[in-house]
Amino acid sequence: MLSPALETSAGGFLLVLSIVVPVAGVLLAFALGDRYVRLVAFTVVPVGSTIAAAVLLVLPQNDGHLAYLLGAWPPPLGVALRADGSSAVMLATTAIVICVVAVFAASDFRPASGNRRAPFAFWILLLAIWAALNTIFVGGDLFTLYVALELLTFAAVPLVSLEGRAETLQAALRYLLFALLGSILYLMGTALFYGLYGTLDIVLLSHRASAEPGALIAAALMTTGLLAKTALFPLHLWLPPAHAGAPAAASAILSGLVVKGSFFILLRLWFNVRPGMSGFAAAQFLAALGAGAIVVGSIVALRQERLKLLVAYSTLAQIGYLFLMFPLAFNASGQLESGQALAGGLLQTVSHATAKAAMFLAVGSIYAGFGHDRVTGIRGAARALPLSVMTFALAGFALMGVQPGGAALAKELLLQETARTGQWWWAGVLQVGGMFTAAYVVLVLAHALSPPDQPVALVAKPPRSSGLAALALALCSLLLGLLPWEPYLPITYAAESKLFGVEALVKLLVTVFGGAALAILLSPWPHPLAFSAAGKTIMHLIAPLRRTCIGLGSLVETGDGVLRQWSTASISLLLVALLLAALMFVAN
Amino acid sequence: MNFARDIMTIACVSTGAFFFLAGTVGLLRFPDTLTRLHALTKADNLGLGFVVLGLLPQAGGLRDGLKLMSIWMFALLAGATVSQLIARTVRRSGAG
Amino acid sequence: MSSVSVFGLCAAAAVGLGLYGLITNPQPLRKIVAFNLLGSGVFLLFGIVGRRGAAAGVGNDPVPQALVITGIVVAFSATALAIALLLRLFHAAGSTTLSSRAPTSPRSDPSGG
Amino acid sequence: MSIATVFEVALAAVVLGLAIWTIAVPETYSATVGFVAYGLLVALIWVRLDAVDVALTEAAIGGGLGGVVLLGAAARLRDAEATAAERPDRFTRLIAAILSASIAAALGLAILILPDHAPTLAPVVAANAGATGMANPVTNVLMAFRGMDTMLEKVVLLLTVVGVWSLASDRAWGGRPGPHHEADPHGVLAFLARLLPPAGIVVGIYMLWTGADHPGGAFQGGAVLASMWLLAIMAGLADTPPVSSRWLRFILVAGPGLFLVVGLGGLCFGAAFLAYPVAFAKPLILGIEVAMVLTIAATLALLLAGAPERNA
Repeated sequence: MLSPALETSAGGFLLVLSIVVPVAGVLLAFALGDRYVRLVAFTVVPVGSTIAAAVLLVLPQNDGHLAYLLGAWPPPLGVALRADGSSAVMLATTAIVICVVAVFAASDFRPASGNRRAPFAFWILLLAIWAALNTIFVGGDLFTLYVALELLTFAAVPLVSLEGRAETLQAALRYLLFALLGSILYLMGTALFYGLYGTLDIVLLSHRASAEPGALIAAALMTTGLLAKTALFPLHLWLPPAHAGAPAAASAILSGLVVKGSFFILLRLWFNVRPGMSGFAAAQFLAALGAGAIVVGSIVALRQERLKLLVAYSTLAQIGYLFLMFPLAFNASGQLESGQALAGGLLQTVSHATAKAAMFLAVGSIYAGFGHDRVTGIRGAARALPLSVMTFALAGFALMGVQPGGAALAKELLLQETARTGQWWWAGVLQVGGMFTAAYVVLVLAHALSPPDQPVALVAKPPRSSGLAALALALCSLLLGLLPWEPYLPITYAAESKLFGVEALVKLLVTVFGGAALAILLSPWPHPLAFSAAGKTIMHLIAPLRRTCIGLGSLVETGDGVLRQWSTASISLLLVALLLAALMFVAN
Repeated sequence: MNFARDIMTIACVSTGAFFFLAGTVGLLRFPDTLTRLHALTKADNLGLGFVVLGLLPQAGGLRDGLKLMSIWMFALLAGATVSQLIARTVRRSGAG
Repeated sequence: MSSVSVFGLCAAAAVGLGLYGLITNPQPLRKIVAFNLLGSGVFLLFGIVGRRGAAAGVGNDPVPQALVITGIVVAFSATALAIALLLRLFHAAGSTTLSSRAPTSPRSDPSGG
Repeated sequence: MSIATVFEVALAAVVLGLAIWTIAVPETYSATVGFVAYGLLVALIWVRLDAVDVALTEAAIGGGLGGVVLLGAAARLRDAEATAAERPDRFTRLIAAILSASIAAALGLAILILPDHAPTLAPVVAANAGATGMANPVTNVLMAFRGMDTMLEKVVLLLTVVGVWSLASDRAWGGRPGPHHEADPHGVLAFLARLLPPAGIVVGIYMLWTGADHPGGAFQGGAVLASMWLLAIMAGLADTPPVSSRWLRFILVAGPGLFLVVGLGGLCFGAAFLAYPVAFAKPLILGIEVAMVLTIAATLALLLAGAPERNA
């Protein structure tokens, strides 16, 4: 919950600093010029991280709330910054990911003569993304959040096309246009909210807003706009090419952090602005889209030959996972409650942010080492690039829900909520989602661990510091379940204690074996298993089944291709908006 | 006195509007670029001139009057330059 | 009908037209124009909301006006960035199509550009 | 129906007609021309809505400079029109039309059923105008009450410059943006470019200055200054500076930079971040606006010029 108080709290200035420091970094880096951008970035990163840590420390002492009135003007006239437990967690996550990516990118984006353009853009955009995300996490006003959202988009788009190849330019343009469509829908809702209630302050709106038709239309439009920016299936046309086309460090930021920005605003909108008016049906709809994302994203991921695209599609699936918590968060009186389900969703977000960033970094190193990133061509990677493969493995384990990862804890929390609310079907989706994640992790590892036909000759050796940074991030994701979350998120010990035990181990084994089976059945590439005698027999036995599954997979891939056409995607966007509005009307 | 001012305003602005109408009809109906340009600049110069002249009696003071006059002057200047440029392009490309 | 209703419906219609253009026009440049149309419709919404809130001797609530001014500048930035991307894409690829063929194919040139 | 309503209905009809033309006309160039005309008429609607500040911004930036960007691109992309012809089939267009119309209808409905007692912040803004010493309520909102949005939006502008520049080829990095304009030094354009800028600069500064108490301000003034600079560049009298130029970089960060410094001053010595001490509020805000008008002018002009293309 956000602080209801309309006054600055002690320590509130930290919220200002969390925005101002990266902004100052952007301005300074731009003014000082190409040679000093990296230096500025490396000065700002520790300062910004200290501020995030300070927010974490100060927040529990203030009953879990921080607030700051900008210009000392109270809302609705002025703009307030507010932080609650979820803001603090996201601030810290962002700081960690940015730190790691900065270390990873230090050598790739070293300003050198003849190569100044990319470093100049990269470091400034990195800092700008940080500023935008922090503004999103602590912004208390819907229009300030809009400006921050645009800042985020304008910083993210040039990262996609940093390499200047035609296909990345195309990906960047698609991303920009679709994101603009999303933000315009968001802005429409903002206008209606102001017209209805005369304020855009989140806390004031939560007191004033009621389920009248205008507010429902506004909410539907804003939700849809944010879904487009978060790339929830079927509004994902821009994500795979954009995330796969960017340089590794940029992909890590785009996949790990940028999509979480619009998702966080969505949480604010649903849980803080209007907890009572969303309606159960609309939440089910969102979760259904999420389930669609898990199935389609995972199946298409398994069919990708390029690792980067595989990881990008896995992001698509994981975004779907984030939406499963919406129907689980309703309490008995039909209100969205900022309780355990929300905590599970946020934990899922944090876990994905760290794990997926680490994964993209690992894939980037593999790409740099092999000179390509074809799944079928990375045999022997485990011996040639042990650090990167280990990073990929650990990040993958964290994602699929291996203890004590954040995803495991999140899954446990959400499963408890499905039991509490009696929505067993989402429990099934949660389990299947874990299995699909296991599938593409196992697939990649099987290829990377199998011995090469001929000795691997690396094109380039990625610097050790980069590899270690990525590994640290993966480890961080895998240890999230051990952290003390109580001061920030409503998580009970009951969930944590269930993490270890025979039951949990059985669940894990089911997930991994299920994943392996899915990988064998759905991946069209020659399987490494097939080269041993026993493997050949097994493959022979299941050949007809595998053919059917692969046929099904190619059908899904074709469908995905249709959905990713511009006109289909934008029609889906309007359809989602109208459906959401209709569902909300029915509920109220 | 007020009445006389209003009469002048109505007369001048109406005349200005007529020139705009004529210019627009010319722009749409004339056969080639140069004659269209001719119609357009007439409308700009005379039509806007009359409108400004008509508004002058309604201006609050000398400052507002000067602002109105300078708007007309700038429009004249820009219009003259642009039509020169267009005409030259037309002559060079021989599209006549 | 009051001026608020007239311009309100006008704004809604501009939004509809902009959406239609954004979806159906094949050229990216036309999409950008349509986006601008859409944006101006949304800004007009703010203007209508502000006009309804005229009070205290001010003909239009200054807060939505300020939001729109910010919004117009952001929309202009978006247009400029999109156009720059488009021109660069045309320069690099010789066409400006947005259809998705390229991304799923394996890359032929591993060194990048 | 009063005569004012007749005028408003006619204005709305013409605006909609232009909007339809802009979407439906086959040639891209005509569409952009239609959009510029549309933008100017929308500015008239803003005047009718009694929002002159917005009208100026819309005319200067929305329809004006935005139109110039689109027109320039349309001219450069004329050859590309044929290559991108993948027009969706009739069925898709029909669905798109139905859905767009539904969204428009929902929006129109939402506007028509807004509450009779419209909420407003106008009285609060007016009551607090004394804190800044400026009479233009919009400037007060932009610079004081919602100063954070304005500062972040300046960063958005700067990032757009970074984004546009990042599209340069590695070879052209550090060079001058945009194509070089050769014009007859004795031609009519050069004549205009010598005659107009002095007056234009005065107008731009006037718009900034008058923005404290009357409609106007840094955006509108900045747009006028930017167009004067562009005029000189197009006439060949000036050239875009190389992107590595130190003073250019300085001007581009001056506006948000000063905003940030003043804001931090408020954090350290005053009431809050972005709070102005009452005694110095007006000079401080005007100081920020002067820096901002330079930044806005340079940014807008550079965004129009595009990515670096030529070596300095």
